[in-house]
Amino acid sequence: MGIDMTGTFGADFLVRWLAAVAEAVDREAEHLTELDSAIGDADHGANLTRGFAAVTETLAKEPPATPGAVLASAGRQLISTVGGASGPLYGTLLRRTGKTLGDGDRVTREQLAEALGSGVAAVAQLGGAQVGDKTMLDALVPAVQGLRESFAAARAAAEEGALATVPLRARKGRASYLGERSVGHQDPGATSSALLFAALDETALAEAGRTEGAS
Amino acid sequence: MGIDMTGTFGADFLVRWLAAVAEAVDREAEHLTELDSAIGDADHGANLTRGFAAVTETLAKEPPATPGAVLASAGRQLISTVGGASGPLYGTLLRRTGKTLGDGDRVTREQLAEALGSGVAAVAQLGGAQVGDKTMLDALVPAVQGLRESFAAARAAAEEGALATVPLRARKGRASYLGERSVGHQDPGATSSALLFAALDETALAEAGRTEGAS
Amino acid sequence: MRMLINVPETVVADALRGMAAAHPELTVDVERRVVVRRDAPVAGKVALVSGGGSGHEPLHGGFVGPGMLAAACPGEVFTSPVPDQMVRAAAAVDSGAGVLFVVKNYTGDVLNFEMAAELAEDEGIQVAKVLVDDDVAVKDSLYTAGRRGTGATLFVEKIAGAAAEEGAPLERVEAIARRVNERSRSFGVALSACTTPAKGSPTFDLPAGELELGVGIHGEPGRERRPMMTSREIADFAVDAVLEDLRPSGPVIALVNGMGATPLLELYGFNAEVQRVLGERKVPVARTLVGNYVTSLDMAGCSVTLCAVDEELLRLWDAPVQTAALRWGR
Amino acid sequence: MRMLINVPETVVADALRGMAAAHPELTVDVERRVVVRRDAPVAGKVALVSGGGSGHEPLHGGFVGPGMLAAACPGEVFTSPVPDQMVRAAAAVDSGAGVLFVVKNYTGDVLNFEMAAELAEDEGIQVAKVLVDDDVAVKDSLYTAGRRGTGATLFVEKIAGAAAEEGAPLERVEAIARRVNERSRSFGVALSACTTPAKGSPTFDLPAGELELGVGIHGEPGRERRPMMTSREIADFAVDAVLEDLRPSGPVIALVNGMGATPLLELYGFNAEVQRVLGERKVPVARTLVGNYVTSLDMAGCSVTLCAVDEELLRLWDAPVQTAALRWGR
Ligand SMILES: Nc1ncnc2c1ncn2[C@@H]1O[C@H](COP(=O)(O)OP(=O)(O)O)[C@@H](O)[C@H]1O
Ligand SMILES: Nc1ncnc2c1ncn2[C@@H]1O[C@H](COP(=O)(O)OP(=O)(O)O)[C@@H](O)[C@H]1O
Ligand SMILES: [Mg+2]
Ligand SMILES: [Mg+2]
Ligand SMILES: [Mg+2]
Ligand SMILES: [Mg+2]
Repeated sequence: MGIDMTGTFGADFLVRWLAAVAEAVDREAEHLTELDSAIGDADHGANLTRGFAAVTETLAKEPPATPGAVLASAGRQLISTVGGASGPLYGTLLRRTGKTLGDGDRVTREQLAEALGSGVAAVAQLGGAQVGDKTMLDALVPAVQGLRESFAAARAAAEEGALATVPLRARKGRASYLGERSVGHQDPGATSSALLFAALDETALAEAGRTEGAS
Repeated sequence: MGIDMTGTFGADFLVRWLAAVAEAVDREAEHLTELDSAIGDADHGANLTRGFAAVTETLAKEPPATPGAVLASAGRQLISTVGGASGPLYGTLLRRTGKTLGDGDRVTREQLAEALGSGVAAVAQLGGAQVGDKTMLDALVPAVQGLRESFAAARAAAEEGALATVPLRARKGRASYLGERSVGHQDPGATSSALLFAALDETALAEAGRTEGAS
Repeated sequence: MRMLINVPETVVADALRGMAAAHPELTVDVERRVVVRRDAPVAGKVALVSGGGSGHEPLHGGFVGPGMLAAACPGEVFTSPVPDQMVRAAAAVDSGAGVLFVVKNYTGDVLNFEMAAELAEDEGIQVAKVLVDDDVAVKDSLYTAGRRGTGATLFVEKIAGAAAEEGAPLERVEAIARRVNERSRSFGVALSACTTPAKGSPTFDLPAGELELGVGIHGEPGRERRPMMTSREIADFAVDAVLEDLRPSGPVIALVNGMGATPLLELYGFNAEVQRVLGERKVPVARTLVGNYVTSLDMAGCSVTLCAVDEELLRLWDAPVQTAALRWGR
Repeated sequence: MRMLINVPETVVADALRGMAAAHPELTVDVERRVVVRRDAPVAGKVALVSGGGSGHEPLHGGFVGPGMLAAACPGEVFTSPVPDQMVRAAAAVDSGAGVLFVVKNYTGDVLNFEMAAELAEDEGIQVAKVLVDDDVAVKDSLYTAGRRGTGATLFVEKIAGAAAEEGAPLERVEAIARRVNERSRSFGVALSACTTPAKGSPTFDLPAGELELGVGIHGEPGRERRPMMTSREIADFAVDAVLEDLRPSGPVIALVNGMGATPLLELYGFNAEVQRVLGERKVPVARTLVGNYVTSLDMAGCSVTLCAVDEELLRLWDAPVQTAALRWGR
């Protein structure tokens, strides 16, 4: 279980990641909604809290056997419970990532990065956005790059990408109606994407502690 | 014309009275509305301004020949333009007073007092209120009594009657829904009735000046 | 002020012009302020005429049409119309079968309709009147102008209007209207005050986070003011206030009415609670109407009106109606 | 907060329960959030399905019924519904003749309906989609998510719904829906912000005495903010903004829509001004609809939508419709 000596991890690791995400979006819900209130419609926090609560509930009830199945299940849950723009986008991200992972029992960080790359590509295709449009992609794209290196690098890159949305003018989603007035605000979706990778890094760190403790 | 040496007056005096009333309710409109806002629906000022403007306009266009006709015309105008509770009540007051005056060319103060008495009785019958119910009757009834004595006495009695409504609990009209909470506020209708008799006194004073000047 | 108006003085005339443009099936006399169904007078049929202060739309103009009112007379905002309007309306719609005045129990409306009835009768029109006084928030009617007329007006106008449309004679239409009023009770709640164009500021002070239980449709004060309550608690209070007075032994029609600024989403949610209480109190609900029908300008809030129907009243309720605001059947 | 609710979390479910109680002619699945006309699927007929965030009532649930929508899917307040709702709705109403999704152009709605269409097709349902994007306040659609869908949704649902009711095949119903959208434009104005239950405070700051020209139906910002204008000035601005983009060569249908908290009295008055401008611009008005149809919770304000109709579209507009919020004919 956990990250083993060869650096691979199984379904339980991903379940713990998603639990950590659920905790993070719940904790940060008000902040996310505040950001969405400035350039959107003030529901991003509520949307993700609802979605990830459903994700963890389902994972607890019907625990999938493989990493790919965990992410595919989570993606389906997000699609089925979130609505709005972020539901299909995050849902597609996880579902596609899960599908790309296939049905192996364990995966490496590099494999996860690879699969997330295809997930992010699917998000870009579905939403028609590209980096610089002030969306979640501004955090997701660099994060996946970073993940090729390390969990910590992914986290840092996501965080940086989210912050980098501040001076941008939104071209997609609800914030785009603001035109110039969207400048100066951090994108809520990019911010929640950063939470995803922060949670991933923390899960990995806890895992390392665990593994050491166990070894 | 005016009040002659024998103390009688003609149609023109009543026209000047009603013009003075129109001026007074216009000037005091905000105050009347404020009072009506506290225990009613904030329209007494607008109601009377609308009504007496119509009265003076009609009297100018079609000047009646007798005092009785002036008041009857004014009453009809009020009924046709005011609406609300005060329209039919003030309208009836003037119409009945005019009818009681009959078609004499000139009337005395005593005759006017007598006729106003029948007008006030009609108001009481129409509205089903009595003195002490915190309505215009609380000013009208003592004013008519006072008018038997002098214009100044009528004015003072009306003013006093209006002030005396403050501690009363309303039993008629919109203010009655307030129950105990109507206590402590002056009745808007009693206040406008006081304006009527203040204007009457002033018209008589101006008239006296006129008559002296002319004699 | 956040009003969509030109100047307060022309609000009613402007609205009538806009209504005329939107509803070719109505004859709107903007100058004289009378709204008449296009095909009036309808031979052999009793005609219902109502009216009152403006600001309660769609009441009454929105209820003019086959199966309901023959004509409506809008007064200034929150001010009863004048007798001239009512007489003109009566003359326009009377087919010889007589006219029923539907009058909400406010001093102004009562007095003006009373004068109008006399004048219309002088003109040879047979007139009957029904007074609507359903608001149970006014408790000691002996010491007041009596219960106010609110939501039951819709029931009276719809049901008596259907009887008139069927060809019932004046006494019968009047008797039915009276029966509907006797069997109807309302209770209203304000979550905010309303603002009249003339005044330009709220007609009463209602601090955010408080509500006025038993408010009237012009913002008249109610029974008590309380800290904010849930939809569930408000439904309990309002329905029980109505039932205490009405004590229906059979089915009711329920009107769950919005005061104007409460979203339909919330009104439907409130209706769920109203139905729950009625279920708990074992009162069967034959029909339910949810929407903004008897409003108070931009007031937030709601009212509940129940009418204890018998078979005839329910049949007349279900009869076709074709007005701007209420339409079904045929 | 002056809301008539229990807790923000149950607002949509509560409203659906209340809607179910008030409308026996609808099948309301409260759990799964689907509102379906009772007699669906109707053999041989195309079915229209729409949906979107709640808070715009009566849109869309109030437009379910013969002659308009076969089903509606309400999302959370101002949040697009999820694909599961749409797939379930499609499955419930498809008679084999296919389903048309009517989608307002917001990223969330577009993406969720897109996923739903794929899933429904996987289940063997033939699905077509029409995107409604009529809001001319969004100018440079190249750099944005594109024009928002607002008032024209009512026109698309009514007119395409009539075509479906007549038995037109899917491609034809879709083509008509597209034509209605292409010939419709809207412009909205906010006199106050709105408050979502979840947030509990206004979604944007609009100081008293200012208005937002070109506001979206979720309180999205518009073209500019100005000091308060008269009804006359607002009508000039809104109608001209629409006409500049639409340039109709023939008659139009006009929707003079309330955002929720603006009294009907004011809306009718505003309609008088809208009709005046259209007259001045020599645009003949074939039909006018005035009321609260595409709302934004408790926002005060209004919008104007014009649809440049041809003979066929006008005939379909006039065709019978029997829904909670829109009813005529038959
Ligand atoms: N076309 C798009 N592509 C990628 N991300 C998008 C797109 N549109 C919106 N988003 C992201 O979704 C976030 C908003 O999500 P959320 O508030 O939950 O949905 P909604 O905008 O429907 O209310 C934005 O901050 C942005 O990051
Ligand atoms: N039944 C009544 N008898 C006598 N006067 C009355 C009666 N009801 C109301 N009034 C008077 O009318 C006044 C209110 O007039 P107004 O505000 O113009 O009408 P409304 O109450 O219809 O808005 C009250 O202040 C009171 O003096
Ligand atoms: Mg959002
Ligand atoms: Mg008053
Ligand atoms: Mg009044
Ligand atoms: Mg949203």
